[in-house]
Amino acid sequence: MNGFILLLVWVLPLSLALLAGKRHASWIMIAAPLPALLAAAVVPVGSSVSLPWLLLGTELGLDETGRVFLLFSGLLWLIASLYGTGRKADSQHSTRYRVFFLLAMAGNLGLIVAQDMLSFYLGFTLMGLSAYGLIADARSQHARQAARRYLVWTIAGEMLLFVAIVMLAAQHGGVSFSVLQSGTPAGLVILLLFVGFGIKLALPGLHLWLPPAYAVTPTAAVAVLSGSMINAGLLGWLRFLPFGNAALVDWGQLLLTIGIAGIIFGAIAGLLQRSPRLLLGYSSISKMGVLTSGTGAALAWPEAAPVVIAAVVIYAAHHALVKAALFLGVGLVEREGLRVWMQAGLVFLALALAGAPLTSGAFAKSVLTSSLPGGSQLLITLLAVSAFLSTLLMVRLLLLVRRMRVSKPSPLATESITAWLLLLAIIAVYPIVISQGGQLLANMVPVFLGVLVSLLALLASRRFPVRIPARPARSAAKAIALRYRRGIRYLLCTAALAFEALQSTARSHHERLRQTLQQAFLQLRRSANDDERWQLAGSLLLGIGGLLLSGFIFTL
Amino acid sequence: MLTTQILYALTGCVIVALGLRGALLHASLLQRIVAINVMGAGVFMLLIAVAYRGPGLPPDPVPHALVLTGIVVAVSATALALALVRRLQAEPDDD
Amino acid sequence: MTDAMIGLVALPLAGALATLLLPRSATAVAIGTALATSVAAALLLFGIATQGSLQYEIGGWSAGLGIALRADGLSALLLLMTALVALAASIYASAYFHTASERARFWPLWLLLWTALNALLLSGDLFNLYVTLELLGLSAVALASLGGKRAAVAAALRYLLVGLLGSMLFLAGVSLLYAGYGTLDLAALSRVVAPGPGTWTALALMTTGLLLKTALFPLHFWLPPTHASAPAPVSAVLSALVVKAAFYLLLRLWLDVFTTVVTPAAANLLGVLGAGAVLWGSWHALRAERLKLLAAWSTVAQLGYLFLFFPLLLALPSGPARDLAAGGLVMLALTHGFAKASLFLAIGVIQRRCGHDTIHELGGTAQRLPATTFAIALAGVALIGLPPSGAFLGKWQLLAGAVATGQWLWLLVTAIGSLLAAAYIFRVLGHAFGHRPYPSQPVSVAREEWPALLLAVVAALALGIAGAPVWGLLEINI
Amino acid sequence: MNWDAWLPALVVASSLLPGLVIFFLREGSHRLRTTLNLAGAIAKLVLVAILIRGVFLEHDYESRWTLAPGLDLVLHADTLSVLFVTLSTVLWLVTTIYAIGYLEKAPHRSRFFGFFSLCVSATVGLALAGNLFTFVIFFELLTLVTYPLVAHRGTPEALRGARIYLAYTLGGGMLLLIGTVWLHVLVGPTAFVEGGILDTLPAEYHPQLKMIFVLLIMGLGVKAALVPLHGWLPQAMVAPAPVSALLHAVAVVKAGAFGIVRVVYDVYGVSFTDQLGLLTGLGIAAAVTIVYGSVMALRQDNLKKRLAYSTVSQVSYIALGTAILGPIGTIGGIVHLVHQGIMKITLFFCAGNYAETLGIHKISEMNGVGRRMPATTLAFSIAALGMIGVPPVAGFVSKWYLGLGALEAGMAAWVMPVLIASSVLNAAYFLPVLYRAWFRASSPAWPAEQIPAGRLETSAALLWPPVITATLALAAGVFAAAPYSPLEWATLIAHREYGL
Repeated sequence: MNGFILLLVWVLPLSLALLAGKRHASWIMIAAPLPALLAAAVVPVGSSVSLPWLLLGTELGLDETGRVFLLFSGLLWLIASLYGTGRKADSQHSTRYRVFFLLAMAGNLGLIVAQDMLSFYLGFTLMGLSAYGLIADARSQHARQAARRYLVWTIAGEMLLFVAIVMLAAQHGGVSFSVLQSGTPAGLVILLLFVGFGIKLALPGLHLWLPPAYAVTPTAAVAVLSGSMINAGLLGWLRFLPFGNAALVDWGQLLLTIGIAGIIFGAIAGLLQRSPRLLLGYSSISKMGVLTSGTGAALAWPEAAPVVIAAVVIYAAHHALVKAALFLGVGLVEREGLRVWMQAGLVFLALALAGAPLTSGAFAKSVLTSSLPGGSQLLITLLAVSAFLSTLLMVRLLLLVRRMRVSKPSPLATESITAWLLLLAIIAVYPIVISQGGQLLANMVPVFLGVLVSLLALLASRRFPVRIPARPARSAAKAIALRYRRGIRYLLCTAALAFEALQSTARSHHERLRQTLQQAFLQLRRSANDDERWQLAGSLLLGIGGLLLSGFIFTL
Repeated sequence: MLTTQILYALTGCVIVALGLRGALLHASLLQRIVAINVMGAGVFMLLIAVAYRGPGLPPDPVPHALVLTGIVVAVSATALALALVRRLQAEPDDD
Repeated sequence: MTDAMIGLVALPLAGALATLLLPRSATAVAIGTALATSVAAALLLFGIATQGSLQYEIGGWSAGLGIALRADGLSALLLLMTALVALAASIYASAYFHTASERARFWPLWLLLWTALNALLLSGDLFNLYVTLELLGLSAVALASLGGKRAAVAAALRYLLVGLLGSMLFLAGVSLLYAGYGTLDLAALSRVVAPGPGTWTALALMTTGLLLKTALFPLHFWLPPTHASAPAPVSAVLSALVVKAAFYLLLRLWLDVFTTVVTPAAANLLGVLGAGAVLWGSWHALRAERLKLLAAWSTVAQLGYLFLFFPLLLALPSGPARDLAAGGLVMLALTHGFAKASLFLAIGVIQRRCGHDTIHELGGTAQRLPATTFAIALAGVALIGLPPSGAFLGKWQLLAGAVATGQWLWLLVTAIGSLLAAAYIFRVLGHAFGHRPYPSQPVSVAREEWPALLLAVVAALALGIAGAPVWGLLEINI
Repeated sequence: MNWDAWLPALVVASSLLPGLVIFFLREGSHRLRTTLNLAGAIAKLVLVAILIRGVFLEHDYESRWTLAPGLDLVLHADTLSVLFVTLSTVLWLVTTIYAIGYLEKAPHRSRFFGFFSLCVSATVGLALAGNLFTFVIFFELLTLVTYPLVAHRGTPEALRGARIYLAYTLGGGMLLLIGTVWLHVLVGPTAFVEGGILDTLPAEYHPQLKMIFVLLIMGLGVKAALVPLHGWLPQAMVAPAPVSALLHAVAVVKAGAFGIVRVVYDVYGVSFTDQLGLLTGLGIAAAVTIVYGSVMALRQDNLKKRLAYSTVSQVSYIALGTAILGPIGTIGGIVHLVHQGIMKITLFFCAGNYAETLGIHKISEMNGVGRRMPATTLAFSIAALGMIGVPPVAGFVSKWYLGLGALEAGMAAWVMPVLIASSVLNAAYFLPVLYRAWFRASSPAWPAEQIPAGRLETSAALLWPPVITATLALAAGVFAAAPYSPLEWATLIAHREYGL
C-alpha cells in the first residue's frame, strides 16, 4: 500500500500530463500533487518499495528528509496549481503549459521519493527540462532568451551529474543511495556534484540563469521554481554526498566559503535591482548561500552532520514557502495593482523572510544556529549578517512593490486569492505549532538593525536623492553569458570550417587527378586508320610471339 | 636426301615470313588477301618438307592430308574474303 | 553416350543442310535441331558425370588419320553452355529476323557455326582442331557480315583476315610439332613432349595464333567493331562462345599437353596481358557511347580475367588448391558466356524497341522494357562478379589463388577491374532507371525478352547457387 | 524434415518469396500486393518468435548449403543474430505499413515493394550468416537491392545519390571481400564463434591478421559510415522516407555496424583484438566519427540531412561499445544497435510525415508544427530526446552502459568526454527543432499542405508507425530491466561472449 502511494506520487502527475486537455483542467491540476501530501502524511518513514523491472532497477522510499521535502514541495505544487487555475480565462495559458507543469511536478516529486541515483537523475532531468517549457511559456523575446540560457545551464549541469553518477556507480557497483555512504568518492566526483547541483542552487557564478528566468516565468510557475524545484539541488547534495566522513572536511570548508560568498553577493546584487522579481531572485541566491554553507558545515563537522542537515532542511522548507508566497503576492500586485490587504500580506512575508521574531524565519534561523557546533562561530555571525542584509532587501522590496504600476489591471480570480491566503495562513501558523519556546524570538537584533538602517537610508534618499546604477549585476551577467555563448559558437564554427577545408582540398585533388587521367586516356584513344592499326597489331603480334618464345627458353 | 628437306623447310619459312610481312604492311585489301595466301603456301611447303621420310620411303600421309585440308580452307576463305571485298566496294559509304 | 557425342556434331550439321535445302520452313527445322542438340549435350554431361570421360573413333580409324571424338568434364560443361546459349539465341533469332531472305541466309551458317563449335570441343587431336577452328572462323565471319551495313562488312573482313592469320600461325606450329614428335594426338603428345627449340617455337606460334583469335589485349583491336556491328544473336554467340573456343584450346595446350614445356615466365606474360585486357577493356567499356560497344569491350576485359589464372595455376602445386583455382576459371568462363549472351540479346531488344542503343538516351527504359532491363541488371551482376553469380565464386578462387601464391598484382587488378565493371554496368542502369515524362506503357515481347532473361538468371543465380558440381566434373579428364 | 535445419532458411525466405512474387504483379493490384507484404512480414515475425525462444533455450538452428568445395552458405541462429533479426523483422513490419501509406498512388510500386522485401531478406540473411563468407554474400546483395530503392524516384539527384552510394559501398565490399578471402586462405572457413577463432594462430601470422582486420573494418566501415568513409550517407537521403528510415535504422548502416561487431567478437575475439592492439584504433575512429557527425548535423537546415549526419554519429556508438573491452561496454554497444534503430526510424518516419502532409523539408519551416501535428511531433520529440540520451528514453541506457564500460576498461579519460560532447551536440541540434515545433507561432500557410487535417492529423498509415516506434523507444528505456528487453538480451549476448 505504502509502495503504491509512493509510486502514485510521481505516476499520477505523469499520467495526468497525458490528458491535460482543456476539459477538467483545473481538477487535474489540483488532483496531481495530492498523492505527495498523502504520502507525506500517512506513509511511515523508512518504508520503501523496489521495482527491479523499471529502468535499470528502481527503488522508492521515504525518510525524514524526504518527508519534509515532500511536504513542502507537495504543498507548493498544490498552491501553485490552485493559483494557476485562476488564470484559465487567459488564452496563452495553454494545454502545453499544463503539460509541462505536470511533467515538472512529476519530476520534482519523483526525485524526492527516489532512493537510487538513476531514478533521482531521471526525476531531476524531467523537472529541469520541463521547467524550460514553463519559463518559455510567455512567447516574448525576453522569455525566449531567458529560457534558452536556463536550458544551456541545466543541460550542462545534467551532463556533469551524469558523469558523476556513472563514476559513483562504477565505484560502488550499484546505484542505490544506501551504498553511497560507504567509502570516499573521488575528488572529481565531489567537484562534479558540487557544480552539477550548484547550478540548480544558483551558487554565485553558476547563477546566471536564475534572475532572467524568474523575471519572465508566469507567477504560479515561478512560485514552484523558486520554492520547490530549486531545492532539488540541495536534496541532491544531501543524497549523494557521504556525510559523517572525516575525509571530506576540506570539501566542507570549500562549500562553506562558497555559501558565504553567495549570501553576500546575492544580497548586494539584490539591493541594486529595480524590479521586485529580480530582487526576489537575488534574495533566493543569497538564501541558497545559507543552505550551501549549512551543507558545507555538515561536511566540515562530520560528527554534527545529522543535526545540521535536519536544520538545513527545515530552513529550506521555510524559505521555500515564504519565497513562493512572496512571488505569488507580487504576481497578484502585477495583475490588479496594490491593495491594502496585499500590502499587509507582503509585509508579513517580508518580515518572515527577513527572519523577524514570531515568524517562521526566526524559527528556522534559530534551529540552524543552534544546530551548528562550537567551532563555527564565524558562520553564526554571518547568519546574523545575512538576516540583516535580507531585512534591507525586504524593505527595498516593499518600496519597489509600492512603486509598481499596472498598465491594464484585470480582475483577480478567487482561486488565486484563496491559494495565496492559504499559503499565508500556513506560513503564519506552522512555526507556532512546531516550535519550542524561545525559538521564535531569535534574530531580534539584526532585523531591528536592518529596519533601522533602511529607514535611515530612506530618509537620507528623500533628502539627497541618489541614482541607483542601472542593474550592474544583470548587465554583467548578460555580458558573461554572451561571452560563453560566443566562445562555444566560435569553437563549433572553427571545427566546422576545418572540416570543410579538409573536404574541399580532398575534392579538388580528386578532380585534378580525374582530369589528368582523362587527358592521358584521350591521347591513347585517338584511333588510327586501318593500315596503321594493322601495322601496330602486326608488330605487337610478332613481339608477343618473340616474348613467349623467350619466356619458354629463358625460364626465370 | 636430307639437304633437300632442309632446303624445302627453309624456303617454307622464308615464304611464311614474306607472307606475314605482306599481310601486315600492305595497305590494299587485295594485296593482304594474297599475302595471306602466300603465307599459307609457305606453311604447306613446311608440311611437305616434314612429310619427307628419306629416299625410297613413301612420304608420310598425315602432313599431306593437312596440306590438302589447308588448301581447301584457304580457297574457301579467299573466296569469302573476295566476296566481302566486292560487297565493301558495292556498299555506299554509310558512315 | 557416344551417340550423344556423335549427335552433337551430326545433328547441327544435318540441320544446317536441311535449312539450306528447304529455306521456307528453315526456322522450324532450326529450332527443332537446336532442341535436339541441347538434349544431346545434356545427355553427354550426364553420361560423363556418371561414367567418366568418353572417347569414340569414327569409323574405327585409329587416331592419326582417323577422327576421334573425346569428351571429359571440361568439354562437356562447355558443350552444355554452348547448347543452352545457342538454343536461347536461336529462339531469339526466330523472332529477330523478319524477312525470309535473312532467315535463309542466317540459319545454315548458324547451325554450321554450332557444328564447328561442338566438333572443336569434342576433337582431341591438333589436326581436327585446326580444321574445326577454320570452320568456326569462316562461319563466324559469314554471320558477322549479315549486319549488312558497310561497317559490318568491313569489320567482318578484318575479322576474317585476322582469323586466317591466326590459324596460319597455328598450322605452322602444328607442322613443327609433327616434325618433332610425329603425332598430332593431344593425349599422345602430352606423354612425349619435352622442352626444346622446336617445341618452344611450335608452342609460341600456336599460342600467338590463338591469342589473336581469342582477342587478348593488345591483339583485341578487331573484336569491338566486329561484335558491335553484327546482328544481336550473332554478337551474342561471337562474344559468348566463339572467342571461348580459342581460349579453350589454349587451356588444353597449356594445362593438359605442354605441362612440361610451359614456364612461369611465359605464364606471367599471359597474366600481364590479361591484366592489360582487364583494365583497358573495362576503361573503354566505361567510356563507350553505345551499348553494343560497351558489351564488346567488356568481353575484352572479361577474357583478361581468364588469362589472370594462368600464372596462378602454374604457381600452385597440383592438388586441391590448384583444382579449386581451375574450377574457378571454368566457372568464370561459363558465367561470362551466359551473361554476355544475355546482355547482347537484351541490347538487341532495346535496339529494336527504342531504335537506338545510345547509352545516355536510355531514360525510361526501365519503365518500357522492365524484363529486359532486369535481364541487363542480372547479366551485369554476373559480369561484375557480385554474389550470387557464378562469377563471384570464380573471382573468389582467383583472389584466393593470388593470395595463396603471393601474387598481389593480380589481386589488385581483379579488384580494380571489378569496380570498373560495376561502374560501366551501373552507368547503363542509372540511365535506364532515369525518369522519362512521356507516358510509356510497359511492352513485353516474350520471344525476344525471355531468352535474355533466362540466360541472365542462369548466369547470376543458377551457376552461383547450384554451381558446386562443376568442381566435381572437372576432376573427370582424359 | 529436420525443422531446425530449415528454420533460418525459412526466416529469410518469408520475405524473399513475397518480394519475388511482387515483381510480377501488375501496378494496379494494390490489395494483393499489400496482403503479400503484410503476410510475409507477419509470417517472419512468427518464425522469429520461435527462433528467439529456441535460441534462449540454447537450441541449435543451422541451414547449410555448399556453393563450392570449402565454401558453404551457412545460416545459423545465435543470440547476436537473433537480436538483429528481431529488430529488422519488427521494424520491417512497421515500415511496410508506413510505406504502403507513403506510396499511395505513386508509380512503380511493384518494383519498390519487390526490392523492399529483397532488402529485408538480405538484411536478415546477413544477420543469420554463420560464417564470414555468407556474410559477405548478403552484404553485397544488400548493396545491390538497395540501389533501386535509393534511385527509385528517378530524378537526377536521386540517381546521383544512388551512384555515390553505390561507388562507396561497392568499394567497401571489395575491401571486405579481399580481407575475407585472405583470411580464408590463412585459416579456412571462418565460422562465427563466440570468443573468436584466431587467437590460436602462431605469432608470425599476427602482422597479416592486423592488415586483414584493417581491410575488413574499412570494408564494413563504409556501410557503417565511419569517417572518412561516410560520404554516401548524406547523399542517400534523397531516397523516399521509408527507404531512408530502413537504411538508417536497420538495413545498410546497421549491417556495417553489425559486421564490425561480428568481426571483433566472433572472428577475432575481443580480447585477441585487444592483444593485437587494434581496439584502440577502432575506438578512436568511432570517437572521431561521433563528434564529426554531430558537428556536421549542427549545420544542416534540411531535416533529413540533419538526421543523416546524426546517424553517422549515432551508429558509431556501436563501434565505440565494441572497442571498449569488457562485458559492460559490449552491452552498451550491442544494445545501441537496437535502440538507435528504433529511435532513428521514428525520426525518419516523422520527417516523412512532415514532408508528405505539409511539404515541410527544412527545419526553418517547422515553426509551430507541434500544434498542427501533435502526435507526430510528440513521437519526434521522444526520439530526439532519446538520441540526446535523456532518461528514460532508450538512448540513455546505451549511454549509461557505454560510460560505465569505459570506466571499467579504464578508457573513461577519452570515452567519457566523447559521450558528453556528443550528448551536448545532439542537444544543440535537436532541441532547437523541438523549440520551433512546440513554441514558435506557426506560419500562416504550410509550404504544401497535401493531406488536410481530418480526425487524424495525417493519414493513419503514416501516423501509427512513428507513434508505435516512439512508444517502443520509450518502453525500451523504461522497462530496460524487464525480461526479453533489448538490454536483457544484450546482457545475455555479452555473457555468452565473455563466457560468464
